[in-house]
Amino acid sequence: GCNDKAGSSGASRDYISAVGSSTVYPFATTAAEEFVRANAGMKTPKIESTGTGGGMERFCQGVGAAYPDIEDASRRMKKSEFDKCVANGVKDIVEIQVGIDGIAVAQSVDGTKLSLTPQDLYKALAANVDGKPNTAKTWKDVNPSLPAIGISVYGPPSTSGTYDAFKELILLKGCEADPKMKAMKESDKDGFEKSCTDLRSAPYYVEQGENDNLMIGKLAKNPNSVGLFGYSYLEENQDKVRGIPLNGIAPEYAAIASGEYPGARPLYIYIKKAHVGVIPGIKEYVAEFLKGAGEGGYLKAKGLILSPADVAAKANATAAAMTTLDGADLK
Amino acid sequence: MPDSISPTGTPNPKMTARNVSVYYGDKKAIDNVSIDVDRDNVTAFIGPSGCGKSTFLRTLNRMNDTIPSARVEGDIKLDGEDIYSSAMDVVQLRARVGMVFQKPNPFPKSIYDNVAYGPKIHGLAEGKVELDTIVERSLKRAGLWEEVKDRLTDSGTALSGGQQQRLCIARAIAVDPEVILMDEPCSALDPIATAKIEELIHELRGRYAIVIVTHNMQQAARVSQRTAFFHLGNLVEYGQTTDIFTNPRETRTKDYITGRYG
Amino acid sequence: MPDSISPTGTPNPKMTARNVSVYYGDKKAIDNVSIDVDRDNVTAFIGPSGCGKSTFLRTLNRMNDTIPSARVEGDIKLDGEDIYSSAMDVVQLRARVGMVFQKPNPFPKSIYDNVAYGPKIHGLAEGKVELDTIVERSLKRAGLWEEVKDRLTDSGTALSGGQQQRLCIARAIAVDPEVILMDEPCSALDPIATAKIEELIHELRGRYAIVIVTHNMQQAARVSQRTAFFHLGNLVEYGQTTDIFTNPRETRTKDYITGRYG
Amino acid sequence: MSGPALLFLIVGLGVVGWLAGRAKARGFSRVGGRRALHSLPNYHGWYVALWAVVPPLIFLAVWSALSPSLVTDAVLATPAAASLPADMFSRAAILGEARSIAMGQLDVGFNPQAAALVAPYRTAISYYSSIGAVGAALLLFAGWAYGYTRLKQDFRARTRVERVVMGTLLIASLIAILTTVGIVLSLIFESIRFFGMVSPFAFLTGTHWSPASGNVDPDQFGAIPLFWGTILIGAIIAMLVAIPLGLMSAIYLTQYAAPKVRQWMKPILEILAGVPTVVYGYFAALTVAPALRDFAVMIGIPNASGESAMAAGVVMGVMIIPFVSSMADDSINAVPQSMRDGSLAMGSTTSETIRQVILPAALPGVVGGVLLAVSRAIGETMIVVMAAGLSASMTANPFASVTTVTAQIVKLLTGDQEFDSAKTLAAFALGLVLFIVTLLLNIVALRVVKKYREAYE
Amino acid sequence: MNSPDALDAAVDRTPTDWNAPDMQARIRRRYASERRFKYVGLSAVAASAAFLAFLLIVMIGNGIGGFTQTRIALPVDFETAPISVDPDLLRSGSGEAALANADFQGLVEYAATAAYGPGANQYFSDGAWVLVRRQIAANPDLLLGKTVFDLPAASDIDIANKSEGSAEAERAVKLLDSRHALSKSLNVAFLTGGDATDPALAGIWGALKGSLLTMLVTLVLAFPVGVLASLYLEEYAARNRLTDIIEVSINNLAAVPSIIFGLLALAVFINLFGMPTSSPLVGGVTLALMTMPVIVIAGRNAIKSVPPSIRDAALGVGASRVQVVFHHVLPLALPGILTGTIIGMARALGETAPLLLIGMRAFIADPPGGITDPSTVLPMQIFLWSDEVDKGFVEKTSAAIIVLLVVLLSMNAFAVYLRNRFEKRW
Ligand SMILES: Nc1ncnc2c1ncn2[C@@H]1O[C@H](COP(=O)(O)OP(=O)(O)OP(=O)(O)O)[C@@H](O)[C@H]1O
Ligand SMILES: Nc1ncnc2c1ncn2[C@@H]1O[C@H](COP(=O)(O)OP(=O)(O)OP(=O)(O)O)[C@@H](O)[C@H]1O
Ligand SMILES: [Mg+2]
Ligand SMILES: [Mg+2]
Ligand SMILES: O=P([O-])([O-])[O-]
Repeated sequence: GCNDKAGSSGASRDYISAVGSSTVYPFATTAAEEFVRANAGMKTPKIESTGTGGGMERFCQGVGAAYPDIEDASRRMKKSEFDKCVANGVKDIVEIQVGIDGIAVAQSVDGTKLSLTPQDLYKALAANVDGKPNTAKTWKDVNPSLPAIGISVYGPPSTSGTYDAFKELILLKGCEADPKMKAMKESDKDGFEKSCTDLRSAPYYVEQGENDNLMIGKLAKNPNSVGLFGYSYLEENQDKVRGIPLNGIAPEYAAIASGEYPGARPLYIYIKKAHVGVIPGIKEYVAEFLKGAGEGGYLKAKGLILSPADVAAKANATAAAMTTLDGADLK
Repeated sequence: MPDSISPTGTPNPKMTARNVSVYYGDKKAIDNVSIDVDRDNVTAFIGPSGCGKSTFLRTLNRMNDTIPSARVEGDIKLDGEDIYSSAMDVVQLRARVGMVFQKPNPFPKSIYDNVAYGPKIHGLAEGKVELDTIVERSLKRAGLWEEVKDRLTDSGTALSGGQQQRLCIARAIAVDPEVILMDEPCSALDPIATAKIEELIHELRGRYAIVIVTHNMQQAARVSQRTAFFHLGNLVEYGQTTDIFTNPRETRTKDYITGRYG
Repeated sequence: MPDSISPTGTPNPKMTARNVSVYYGDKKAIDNVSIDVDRDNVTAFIGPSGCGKSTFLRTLNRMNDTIPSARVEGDIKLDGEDIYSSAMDVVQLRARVGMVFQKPNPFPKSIYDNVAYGPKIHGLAEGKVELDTIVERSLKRAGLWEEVKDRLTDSGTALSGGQQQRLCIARAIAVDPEVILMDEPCSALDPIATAKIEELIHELRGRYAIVIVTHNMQQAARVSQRTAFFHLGNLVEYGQTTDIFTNPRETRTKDYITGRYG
Repeated sequence: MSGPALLFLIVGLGVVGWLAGRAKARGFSRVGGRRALHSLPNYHGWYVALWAVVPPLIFLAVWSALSPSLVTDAVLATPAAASLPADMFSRAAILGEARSIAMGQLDVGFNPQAAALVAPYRTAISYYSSIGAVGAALLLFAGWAYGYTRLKQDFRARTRVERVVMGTLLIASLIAILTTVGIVLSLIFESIRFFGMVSPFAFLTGTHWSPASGNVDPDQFGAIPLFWGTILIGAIIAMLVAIPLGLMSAIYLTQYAAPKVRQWMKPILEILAGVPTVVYGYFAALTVAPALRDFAVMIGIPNASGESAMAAGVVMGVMIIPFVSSMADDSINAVPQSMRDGSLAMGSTTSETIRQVILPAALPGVVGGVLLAVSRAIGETMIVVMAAGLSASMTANPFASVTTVTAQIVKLLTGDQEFDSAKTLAAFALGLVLFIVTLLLNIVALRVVKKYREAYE
Repeated sequence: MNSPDALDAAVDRTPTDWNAPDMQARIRRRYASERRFKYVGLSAVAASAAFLAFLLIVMIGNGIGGFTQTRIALPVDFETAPISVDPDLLRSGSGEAALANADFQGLVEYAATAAYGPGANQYFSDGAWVLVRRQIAANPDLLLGKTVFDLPAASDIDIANKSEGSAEAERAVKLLDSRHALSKSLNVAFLTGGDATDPALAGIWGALKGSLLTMLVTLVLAFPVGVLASLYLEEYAARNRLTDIIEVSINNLAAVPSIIFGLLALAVFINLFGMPTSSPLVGGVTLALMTMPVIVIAGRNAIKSVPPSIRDAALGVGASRVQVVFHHVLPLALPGILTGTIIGMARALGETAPLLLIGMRAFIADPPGGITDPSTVLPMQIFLWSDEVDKGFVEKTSAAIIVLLVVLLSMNAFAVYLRNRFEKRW
C-alpha cells in the first residue's frame, strides 16, 4: 500500500526541503543557516530557487518525504493552486507573510532622469494598444512629457514571480487606466488580462534570465534602458542604478513598507502542516524565519522590507498556532 | 585431380587430411586436399603466393576458427582423432599442435614469461621449480638458452629478430606439443638467423612432427624430407623432397621450381 | 672513388651535379656524387633498394626541401644556373624541372583541371582558349587524348592506373618543363601500361631532358641512353647504357646487373 | 543476520568452494596424469564458486526488494501499530524512523511514537532476514554441492566459466541499447502527452513562444523562435568563429608549424575543449557579453543586449575550435602525401597546394567534422543558459537577445517539475526535437566522414 | 598515338620565359599571397591561444583573491561584555545548552561597537559570532578575561581591502587599518566549508565532496561496463544485427547532447524509480550513462591497437579466447582505456546541464555524507554562485572555477602523460 512506500524505503527525510521564489531565496537560505546555528544537530535545509509558480506546483504535488515541506512565495497562493494542493491531499497549509518586496523600476545613474506611471509602462510595453500594434518607439511617443529616449526595458521572464508582480501591480493597473480596457475588464476578464499583459518583444521588452546582476551591469552600461527587478538589487547597487519614481513615488524603503509605492508586494511562506512534527525542525525553522523577519532581523539586510507591525503580529500568531489557510480567502 | 596424388607414402602418419576444402565466405581457398603428415620427418609446403599454404596449415590446428568467414570441410585427424569433432577441445588441440608464425611475435613480457605462459595455462608444472625446468629445457631445445640465460627477465621484444623467432619456437615447445607448424618462419629474418633456425629445425626433427611453409625453395630442399606443392588451392604434387626437386611428376611443379613463375 | 668516375660524356649537359652529398639528419644518403644530365637523352638511375636513387633524383628539383631533416651539399646547376643559390626561385625551378612519381597521384579534380592546374598557377595561359589548347596538347603528347577527350570533366582518379600515370605525365608536360624526372614511374603498373609509358618516354626524348629511376634493369636498357649505377649512396658507374649493360667496368655493377644481389 | 555479514559469509563460502573445486580437480590430475584434466584446477574452483555465490546473491537481491514491505505488514499487524495516526504520511515517517532505529542507523527518534514500534520492527526484521539468510544459505549449499559434484576428470569447467564471462560482457554491451531505448522512450512518451495538449503542427510552426503555468494555450507553444535562436547561435555565429579559426589553426599546425610548435600548441588548443561549459557561460556573461554590447553600442547597433546571441555564439565558437581543428587535422592528414608532393612538384607554393589540392580533397572530411560541430553547438546548454537570455524573439540582430531550445528546456524544468503540465512536457518535446536533429546530423556526418576515409584507404 | 611532330607544327609556342618581368611580378604576387595565408593561419592559432590565455587570466585575476580572507581583530573584554556564561558550566558538559542560549551575536555587536565605533558590527561577516562561540566552546577559559578574536570580515570590507570597494567600505578599511586590526590569511573556510549565504563563509568543500561522490558513482558504473562492452564488441561480437545496434547506440550516445541525459534522468530515475533528487547517486548514474560510451570508444581503439599477432601467438599455444583477452589484450590495452576513462571522467566532472534537471541547483550547505544525501557539484556551485546578488561571490565564483580547472587540467595532463608513457608501437 502507499503507507509502506515511504515507510519501507526508509524515505523519511531528516532535513527540511523548501522550494519556491527566487526573491525569498536569499532570505530563506540565511534563515536556514541561522536555524542550524541555533539548533545544534539539525541538518541544513535544502532550498531550491524554482520561482514561485514552479515551487507551488511541486509543493502541491502531495504529502510525503518526496515533496517539499515549505514553499517560499513572492505572491499569495492562488485559489487554483490551493485547489490543486487539496486535490493532491495537501489539505492543511499554513500561510505566513514574512515581509514585503518592492519591484523596482530603475535606470542607470548616468541616464536622463525618468519619472513614469504604470500607464506609461503599459503603453510602452503592451503588444497591442487600442487594438492596434504598438508603434511607440520612444518614451515621448508614450507620454509627451517624457524625453525622446528609445524604449528599452529589461524585465524578468514570464515564469518568475517578479513578472507576476509586475503584471499584477503595474501592467494591469496601467491598463485599467484606459477606459476601453476597463470596460473590457467587466465584460471579458480573460481577454482583458491577455491583451493587457501581452508584451512586445525585444528591443522594447527584453526578457532577462534569472541573473539580475547581469541586468544591473547592463543598465549601468546602457543609461537609456529601464530595468525591472527586485528592490534588493536596487539597494545593493545604489552606485550604479537609481529607482525611477512611479506616480511620483520613488522606490524607497519607507514608501514600499507603507504600501505607497505601487510596485510593492508581500512575501509569504507556506508550510505543509502534515509535515510539521514529522520532518524534524520545521517549527524551529519557521521560528527562525520570523525572527529574521522581525525587528532587528536580517530580512532588511537581504534588501527586503519588514511587514507592518500588525501583519507581523498576525504572522507570529499563525506560526505559533499553525493555523491553517482557508481556501475561500484566496483569489 | 587431387585424388590422383597419393597422400601417403608415410606408413604411420601423425596427422591425416582427407578431402579438405576451405572457404572464406564463398571463396574456395583450398580445394579437396588430402595429405598425410609424417611423424618423424619435416614436411614442407611450397607454392606461389596466395595458393593456400597458410590457409591449409592453419586448418591443422584450427587457427582458422578465429576467422569468422572461414569454413573447413573434410576430415583432419590427429593420431586418428578427428580434430573438428565436437569432442575435440580446440584449446588442447592447439597445445598439441603448436604454431610458429611468419613474423616473430613474442608477448611483450619477459623472456621467462613468454616461455612459461603455455605451461601455466595448461597446468603443466606443479610449482616454480618444475616451471623453471620446463623453461630452461625449452630454451635449450630452441638453441636460445646460452644467449638469454642471464637476462630471462628482459622483455622478449628486446631480442633480435632471429632470437625472437627462436623464442617463439621455445614457447611452442614448452607446452610439449606433438606437431609444430611453422608458417614461413624465416621470411622476416636475415641469412644468419635463417641458418640458425634451419639448424634448429634439423635438431627438432624426430622429436616433433614438423610442417613448414616456405617461399624459398632452397630452404625447402635443405630442411624437409617431404614436400607438398600447392597451386591455386590445389595440392599439385606431394612426395619425397628429393623427388620433387629432382624429378617432379607434374609440369606445374617443374615450372615452379625452375622459376618459371611464382 | 666517386671522383674516378667521369660525370661527363655529354658535351652540352642540361644539368650538372658536382660533389653532391645529401644527409637526412646525421645520416648520409648520397655521398659525393657528380653527374651530368644530358639534354637530348634519357638517363636511367639504377641500383639496389635504398641506395639513394630517389634521394638524388629529388635533389634535382629541390623536392628534398619538403623534408625537414634533409640537407644537400655540393653544386647542382640547370643550364649553368645554381639551383640551390638564393637567386633561384624554387617554384620556378620545379616548373622547369617536372616530376612524375612512383604511384600515380592525380589530383582529385577533373582530368581537365589536373592538366590545367600547372598552367593556371604559373599564369601560362591568357584565357580559356589558350588553356584548352595547352591541355589538349599536353594530353596528346602524353598519348592520353584519344582515351579521355570525351570525358575531360571526369575525375582524374577514375582512370586506370596506367592512364593515371600518363595523366601525371601530361600534367608535368603542361607547364612546359625543360627536364622531367621520373621516379619508378611504372612500378605500380601492369606490363601493358608499362609498355605504353616506355613508348611515351621514347617519344618525349629529345624534347625534354629525361631522368628515370628504375628497379627494372630491362627497362633501363630499353628506355635509356645513359645509365648511372648507384650503390649505398655512391655513384658506382655512369656511362652509355649499352656499355654499362654489356661491359661494366666495376664488379659491383656487374654483380648487380647479373642479379647477384638486389 | 546483518546484510554485510551475510555477504561476507557468501563470499567466504565462495572462496571455500573455489578451494574445494580446485583441490578436487588436482586429485583427478594426480590420478590421470596431467593431460587427463580438461580444464585447469582453477577453473574447476571458479565453477564451484560461481554456483555457490551467484544464486544466493540473486536471491538476496530479490529478497531485499520484497522483504521490507513484508516487514512493514508484519509490524502493522502488531498491537503497537494500532495507535499510529491515520494520516499516511506521519505513519510512514514514524514507521520509517522506527525502522531506522531498529536497524541501528539512527540513535534517537524525532517522533516519540516511533519508540514503541522499534521492538516489533526488530522482531519482524530479524524474522524476515532469517528467512532470507536461510534461503540464501540453502541456495548456497545447494549450488555448492551441485557444482562440486559435477566436477569430473574431463569436465569442461573452463568452457562453463568462460560462458559466464561472455554473458557478462554481452550484458555490459546491452546497457548502451538500454540507455538509448530509455532516452527515446522517455522523450517520446512525454512528448506524446504534450502533443495531446498542443498540436505538433502548432508546436513546430508557431512563431510565438511564451509558455506559462496554468491553462494551456496552444498559441503559446510556437517553437520557431527557439529553433531560430538555436540556429543563430549554434549554427551561424559559433560556426563563423569556429570554422575559420579551427580550420586555419589546423592548416597552420599541420602544414607550416615546426614540429616543436605543433607538439605544444595542439594540446594547448585542446584545453579549450576541456574547459567546462559553465566556465564558458560565466565568462561569456561576465566578460564577453558586456564588451560586445559596448562595442555594438559604439558602432550604433540598435537593441544591443547584454545577453546577446553574439556573446553566447562567439564563446561557443571558441569552445568548438579544437573540435573543428582536430577533425580538420584528421582529414588533412588523411590526404595522401603523394598528392601534396604532386602539387609541389608542379611548382605550386604551399598555400596553393593547400587551397587547391589538399582542401578540396579533404573537404568531405571537413564538412563531416563541421556537421558534428554543429550538432555539438546546438546541444550545448550552459553557455546559452547563462549568456544568451530567454527572450524568444526572431531577430536577426546578433547583438540582441535570443533563446535556444536547450535554454528553454532548463527554464521549463528547473522548478516546475509537476509532470502533467504542458509547460513541463514541452521541455520533453523540445528534447525530442533536439535529439532527432542531433542524431540526424551525427548520422549524416559520420557517414560522410567514413566514406571519405574509405576513399583514401 | 599522334605524332608529336605533326602536333607541334600546329600548336607549339615559344618556350616560357621565366625571367620576363610579368613572370617575375607574378611570382612576387604568389609569394605575397603565400605569406598572407601563412599569417592568417598563424593568427588563427594565436587568436585561439589568446582567447584561452584571456579566459585564464580573467579567471585567475578575479578568483585568486578568493583564496585569501581579510580578517579583523576584535578585542573582547568579558569582564564588561553583556554575556554571562559560566565557564565551569561549559567544562561540566552541559555547556551546549548554555552556549546555545547565550547571545553571541549581541556580544560581537557590542565588542565591535566598543572597539571601532557604532555600526562596526557590519564590518564582520554574518557568521563571525559563530566562530566566537566555537572558540569559547573549545577553550572556556577565554571567558575569564580579555581576548582578541581574529574574525572574518564582511565581504564588502574584504573587497575594499583587496581592491576597490564602495566608498563606505573603503572608509571602514582605512579606519581598521589605522588601528592595525586588518590581516589577510589563507581562506581556510573556503577550502573546507560548504555553501553559505555569506561569501565570507562560503566554501567549496561541500561541492567538491559532492563532485567526488558523484564521480565515484560514475566511475564504479561506467568503467567496468565500458571496458566489458568494448571487450565484447572488439573481441567477441560476431557481426550481426544485435552488434550493429549496439554499435550505433554507443556512437550516438557519445554524441547526444548532455541535457538529453538530464531529461532521461528526470523521467526515469526520479519520476519512475523515485531515486532521491539532488543526490550524487542520481547525478552519478546520469553521468555514467554519458561517460560509458566515451570509455567504450576509447577502449575499442585501445584494444584495436593491440596487434593481432599477439592474439595469434596466444591462441597458438592453446589459450582460450577469454584467456587471450584477459592475459594479453586487456593488459596491453589498459593504458589506452585508462586514458579514455580519465578524459571521459574529466568531461563528466565539468558537466552541469543534466544535473540542473535533477535538483542539484539548490542551496545545500552541509557537505554530503553519502551518495544519497542532497548535494551539489563543483560546476553547479559555480553556476549557483554566478547568480548570487552579493558582490563577494564574484570572487568566489572565479576561485571555484580555478579549483575546477586545476582539477580538470591535472586529470587531462595525467591522461596525456599516461598516453605518452605507455604509447606502444608494435
Ligand atoms: N582472412 C581471409 N579472408 C578472405 N580471404 C583470405 C583470407 N586469408 C587468405 N585469404 C585468401 O585465400 C587465399 C589463400 O591465402 P593464403 O594466405 O593461404 O596463401 P599463401 O599460400 O599462404 O600465400 P603467401 O605465400 O602469400 O603467404 C588467397 O587468395 C587469399 O587472398
Ligand atoms: N625522409 C627520409 N628521412 C630519413 N631517411 C630517409 C628518408 N628518405 C629516405 N631515407 C633513407 O635514405 C636512403 C636512400 O633512400 P632512397 O629512397 O633515396 O633510396 P632508393 O634508392 O630510392 O630506394 P628504393 O629503390 O627503395 O626507392 C635510405 O637508406 C632511406 O632509408
Ligand atoms: Mg602465407
Ligand atoms: Mg626510391
Ligand atoms: O522567483 P520569484 O520570486 O520571481 O517567483
